[in-house]
Amino acid sequence: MSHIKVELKQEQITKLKEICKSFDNEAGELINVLHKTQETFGYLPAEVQEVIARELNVSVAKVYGVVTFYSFFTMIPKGKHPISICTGTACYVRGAEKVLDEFKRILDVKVGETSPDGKFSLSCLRCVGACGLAPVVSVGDKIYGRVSPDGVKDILKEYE
Amino acid sequence: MAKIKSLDDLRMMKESLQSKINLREKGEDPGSHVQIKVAMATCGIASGAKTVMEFMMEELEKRGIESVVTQTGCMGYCYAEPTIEVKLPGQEPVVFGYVDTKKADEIIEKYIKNGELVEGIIPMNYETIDNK
Amino acid sequence: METIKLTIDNKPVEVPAGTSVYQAAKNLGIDIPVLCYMNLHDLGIENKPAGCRICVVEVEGRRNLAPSCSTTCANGMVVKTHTTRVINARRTVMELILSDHPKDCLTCPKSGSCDLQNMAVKMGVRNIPGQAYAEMSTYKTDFSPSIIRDMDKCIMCRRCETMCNDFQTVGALSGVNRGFMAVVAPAFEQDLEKSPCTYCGQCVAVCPTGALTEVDHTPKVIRALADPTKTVLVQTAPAVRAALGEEFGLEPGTSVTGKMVAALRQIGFDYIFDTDFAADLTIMEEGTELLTRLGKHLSGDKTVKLPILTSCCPGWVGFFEHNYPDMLDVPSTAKSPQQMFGAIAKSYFAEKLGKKREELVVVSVMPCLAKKYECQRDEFKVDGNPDVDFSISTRELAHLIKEFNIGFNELADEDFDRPLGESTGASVIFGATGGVIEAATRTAYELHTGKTLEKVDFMELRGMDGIRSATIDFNGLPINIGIAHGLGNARKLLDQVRAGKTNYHAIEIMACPGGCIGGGGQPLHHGDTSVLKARTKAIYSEDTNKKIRKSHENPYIIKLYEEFLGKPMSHKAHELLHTHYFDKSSKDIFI
Amino acid sequence: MAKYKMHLLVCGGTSCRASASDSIIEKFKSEIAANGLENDVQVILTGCFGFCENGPIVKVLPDNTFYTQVKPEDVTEIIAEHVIKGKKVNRLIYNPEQKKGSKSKGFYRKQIRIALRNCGVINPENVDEYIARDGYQAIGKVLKDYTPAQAIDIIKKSGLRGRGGGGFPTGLKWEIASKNAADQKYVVCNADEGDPGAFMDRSVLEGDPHSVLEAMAICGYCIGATQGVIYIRAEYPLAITRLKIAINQAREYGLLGKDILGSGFDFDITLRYGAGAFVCGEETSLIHSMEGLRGEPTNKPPFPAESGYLGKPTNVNNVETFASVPVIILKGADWFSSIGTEKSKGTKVFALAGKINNVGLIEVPMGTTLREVIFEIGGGIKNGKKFKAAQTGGPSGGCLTEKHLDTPIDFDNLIAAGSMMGSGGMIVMDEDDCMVSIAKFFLDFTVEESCGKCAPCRIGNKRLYEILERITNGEGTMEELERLRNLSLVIKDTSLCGLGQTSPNPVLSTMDNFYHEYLAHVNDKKCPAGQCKSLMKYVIEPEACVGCTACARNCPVNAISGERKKPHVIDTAICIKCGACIEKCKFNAISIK
Repeated sequence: MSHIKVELKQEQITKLKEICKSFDNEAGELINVLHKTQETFGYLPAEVQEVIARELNVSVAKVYGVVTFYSFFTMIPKGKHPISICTGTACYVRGAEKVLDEFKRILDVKVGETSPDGKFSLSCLRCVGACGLAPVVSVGDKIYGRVSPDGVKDILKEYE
Repeated sequence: MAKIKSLDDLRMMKESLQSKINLREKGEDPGSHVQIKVAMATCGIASGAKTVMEFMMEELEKRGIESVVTQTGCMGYCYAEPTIEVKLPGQEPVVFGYVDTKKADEIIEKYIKNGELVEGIIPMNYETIDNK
Repeated sequence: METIKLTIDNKPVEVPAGTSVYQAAKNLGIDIPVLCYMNLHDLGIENKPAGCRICVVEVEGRRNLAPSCSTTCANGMVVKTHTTRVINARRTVMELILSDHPKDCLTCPKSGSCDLQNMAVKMGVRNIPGQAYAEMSTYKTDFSPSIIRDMDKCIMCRRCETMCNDFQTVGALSGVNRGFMAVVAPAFEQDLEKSPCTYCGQCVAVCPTGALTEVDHTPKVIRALADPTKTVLVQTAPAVRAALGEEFGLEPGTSVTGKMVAALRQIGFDYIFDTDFAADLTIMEEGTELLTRLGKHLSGDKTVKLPILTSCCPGWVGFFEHNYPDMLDVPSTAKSPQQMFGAIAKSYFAEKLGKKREELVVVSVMPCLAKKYECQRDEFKVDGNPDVDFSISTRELAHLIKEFNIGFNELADEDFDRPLGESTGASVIFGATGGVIEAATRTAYELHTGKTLEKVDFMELRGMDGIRSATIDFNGLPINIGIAHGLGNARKLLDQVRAGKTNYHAIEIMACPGGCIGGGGQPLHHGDTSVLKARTKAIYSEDTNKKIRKSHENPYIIKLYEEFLGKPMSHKAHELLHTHYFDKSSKDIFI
Repeated sequence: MAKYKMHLLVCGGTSCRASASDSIIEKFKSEIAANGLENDVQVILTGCFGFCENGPIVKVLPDNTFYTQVKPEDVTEIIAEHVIKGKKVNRLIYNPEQKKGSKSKGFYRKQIRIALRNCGVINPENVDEYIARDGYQAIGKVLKDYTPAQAIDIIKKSGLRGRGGGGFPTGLKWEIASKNAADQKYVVCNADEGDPGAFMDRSVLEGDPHSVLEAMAICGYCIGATQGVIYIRAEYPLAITRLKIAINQAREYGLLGKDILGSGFDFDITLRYGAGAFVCGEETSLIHSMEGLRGEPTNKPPFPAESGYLGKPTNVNNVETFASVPVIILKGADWFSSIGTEKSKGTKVFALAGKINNVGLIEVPMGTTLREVIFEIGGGIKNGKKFKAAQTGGPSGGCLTEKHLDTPIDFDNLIAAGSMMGSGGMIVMDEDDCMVSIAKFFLDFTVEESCGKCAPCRIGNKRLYEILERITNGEGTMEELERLRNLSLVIKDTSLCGLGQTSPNPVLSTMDNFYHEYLAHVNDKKCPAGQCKSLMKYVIEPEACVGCTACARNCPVNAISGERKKPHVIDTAICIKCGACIEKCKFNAISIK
């Protein structure tokens, strides 16, 4: 894991404490707290995990253990437009890999990385359940269906 | 909403809700409306069902057609999303697939106004058990 | 109690309900190999993640093989432990585990005492198919002052995680990542130094492979011995003599004090001293501090806090610095015996030798890994020169003795050098849980009451229960004493103290199970806790056999005060023998 | 208001089109014109009727006449007799009696929607619509008329088995949980649908959330629990939103909460979110995840029914299982058990996806054949390609091939065929899919999703993947093929939880059914499906190449050289096999070898 040092502002710490409080500072609510926090902060840097650990009275190691277990949680800030390519089976047999390769080629980033300008981050996910539209790509909240490698350029153009 | 206090209350409530719906759906109510259901599950929305639903609501109102547009779950025709079901008073419901705003416009103009079928019909290919 | 009848390898067996198949087979004399499983019965710790899958057996009627360690016996169960299917599965799984394990056994510190190595030998694994293109999970090696984590060698048995979290409640480690890269690590896979680790070494004590080992100080010790400009002193902790013999095949519980001294002399240390001497000194200081605080407390001085907590154990010191920063004024300010020894050696003894402190090298032999960390703490240095230069564990000493080709078992007993080698029975029992407080009681009683203590054995303070308490009658004044060993137990006791729910006057805490005899630097017990009991017994019989059994009667201690320190808690004593503590609760927090 | 008196609906599904529905339309149109009926009769091309075996299909409205196997020659007769005279053409009318072995009781549709009964029918965000369709009548009936034991008995008699994959009898599961005494018990709904390519549970939750809530309350009453938890994937935001709405509406009506329907029974439901871990579909992992821990499984027994969430007896069922419960209560065990096969009762929802025309959500009675699902409901294979295999059970399952097409689908038959029911994903593959690559694809998934707790799954699956990669790269040996099988069997035999115990299934199943493909990769260094890049070589046929330079200009790595108007050559050492040259070549001069 790369460690980008983050200075938390006082209001951010207050916000974090509020989130923990809203789950009664229950250790059993850790995953819900992490969800809410990632929703608020966009990602889960080490400093944030430390505050959560302290508030919920669990060890920081345990919090990190949970964060790294679930693929939904990330310690790296996503790009402004997070791109996810569905690599579920339906999308796979309908050519998701080629679409992914095209994104990698054009953006020149690997899966899990963010482009140097912070604009796009690339990740894979397993099935959004829109198999009828395979292969599926999501950019932020927007879902693109029946994407072909040729269509990748057009999708990216929308965010320029 | 008031709490339902007993099974009997629930049954009565069901009867009245159902007869209302029956009136509407079977077209027994002379002043009944055109009913449109838009399949708004994830794949529907991903294919643009929301836009279609908004378009339908706006346009039907603009064009002065008494109608009820509601959302519903997945109809199963994921390959043909967005799908909508149109039910004209007194008639069997018809499902249309691949509906975009252009198609929606055609459905309003031809089917809803004139009862003239348009292409893109998806025949219902399953039996739904009635709950009785 | 309900009993269960089942058949294992065609032999009928009857076991109490709740018994595992592994245990039932063991009762029958059937040896099922286990790797991740560990049962520290006396400590109430059972590690059975059922993760290694080496102990699988065939259970009739089940589709898959069952892990015998975590499958409970059921009536009518028919178990086969060594069928072809089982053997093929075990061997294949073993090959898999080895395929993701470095093959540097030649230079691995665990070589020879490695459970994984032994298992591979036993199974006759000769090659690992596909190794040429098998990816290995690799991680950054973490060097802390006490412990080296080489997680490439981790087999995910989770024993360390269990000890760190369930037994010690330190919480430095957790399973992290997922799948192939899953491993046990501190938060953010940072170094232990940035974690709340206390270096108690209990993770090292249970690690079946070379993933967790101690930092090896023996090369530095050899270099110092080889340097003619240095005078090298060695001090040996009480618990070492009760366990060192195990490394040479002697029965656990064999006391080897004389042989150990002889071996150290052969190795070439210039002075063979005893940490026990410093333990007696600790009693003088700590006992006096207790009486002073008690006296003030009894006279109504509200600024004085009770109970007083012992501070000999560096793991425990690290624990309260991390977890109880609000209570830093509660523990005794007395340094640990190791550090008292170092301070006296490099002042009093250096003066006697007419040498500068830089010319002396003080080596300690400890049952402990936290001592390595302790001796390099800044407050224990004078102008950058540490009071104790190197600390080697019991295991490292055994390695040294073997390296010097010394026939340990044949050695004739020899005695420690003077002055810093003289000790009493009170100091020997420092090595067992309850021992420090018993030793303190022997001295404090006599100092407080002015009477001679007739019966020096305080049986009520001994035992293996995690938390114990007893009240000692100080001639009409009841003194309430609490004892805890294992940091999890310490936490329970401390939480009660913090909440003001106790009326203890003094509490002894040791980080390791059984006290120092169960330290992280001791010969590996391989999950057999009866070893700890045997060592304890050896410690107490050493005490019984001593002529002098009270610290304040140690003639060299008396002399030390006369010649050098004045009296306990004097200005000089404060300077050399007392310390202070730091709030480390936010050390590993970046914000 | 209808302008036309009559509509002729002609199936425009792919397979009907293949059997000449286009010319039927043309014929109808010309006949209509010839008879001057343009203003009275309209011909409409429709989507697939899901009855492709008997295509082409023509349906006549308003009288709902259903003609099958219509040929262009029949058009004149239909117009003359049916349209003009009003006499139906009997010989074309679908008559199920004639069809051998048809279980559909005279009904032509292959699908029966039980779990999906309200999906696509009601507005999922309006509890009134659910109530109008008998919603919450089942919990009412159970509370009023049955003891917990009686209600469990109904579920047991119905033969309902868990739809999450394992197929454990639901009634029995409830009974075990009901018999374990405790001060608190829990009902958990497993909505952590993780199989890639499966979206049954999502659709139920999005389309009919109340049915799950009602069933959980019924389960709570049966086992003695007052708390329900739905563990749902965070990747399903819409389902989460609708569940939240549904729970609130049910609470407002008192259908959840204290003293439900005046019975004195309390039951409430909360949500917990998954966070992207496939292993959490396993019940013990799921429970650990609910407790805020890493979702690692633990050895069973103890089963959750003895010691589950927070150490209390816990009953875990999946969404589809729950969704079937209220109907069973209302319509009775006998009704439900009359559907399906001897040991698998009722219906099963499948998410049909992959190389199939009608990708979608279907619900069929147990015992429906794969052929019916793929070639009728699914409308056959996309682009008229040849069917190769259908993968069921996701990464835990195996593939069904041509020889299984007529096997009735149920729990036991699928296991016998080397696959499993799984949660209901069904991915269809055609001749272009390389089965070794498919196995590799699933292993890639398993390697990523393995929790890492036990050695066989953590390391073994990685090794399986590595061997498969060697095979697809043309580096595999026969010795490795052998090892592949032994490793697979040991991983199955020794893994801690269901994930590892089933993860080698895609390997074993493809090895059983497509061993020749493995051999081709290993011995001949060829990929029969032409999918494995390392085994492909792009070659320009000198005879066909005219030297137009189009390929050379479009090659992203400049691997193609050659003079203008002279045959070009591909340097295979540089070529990255992207396929750009093939696309640009107008002369079909480039081929893959």
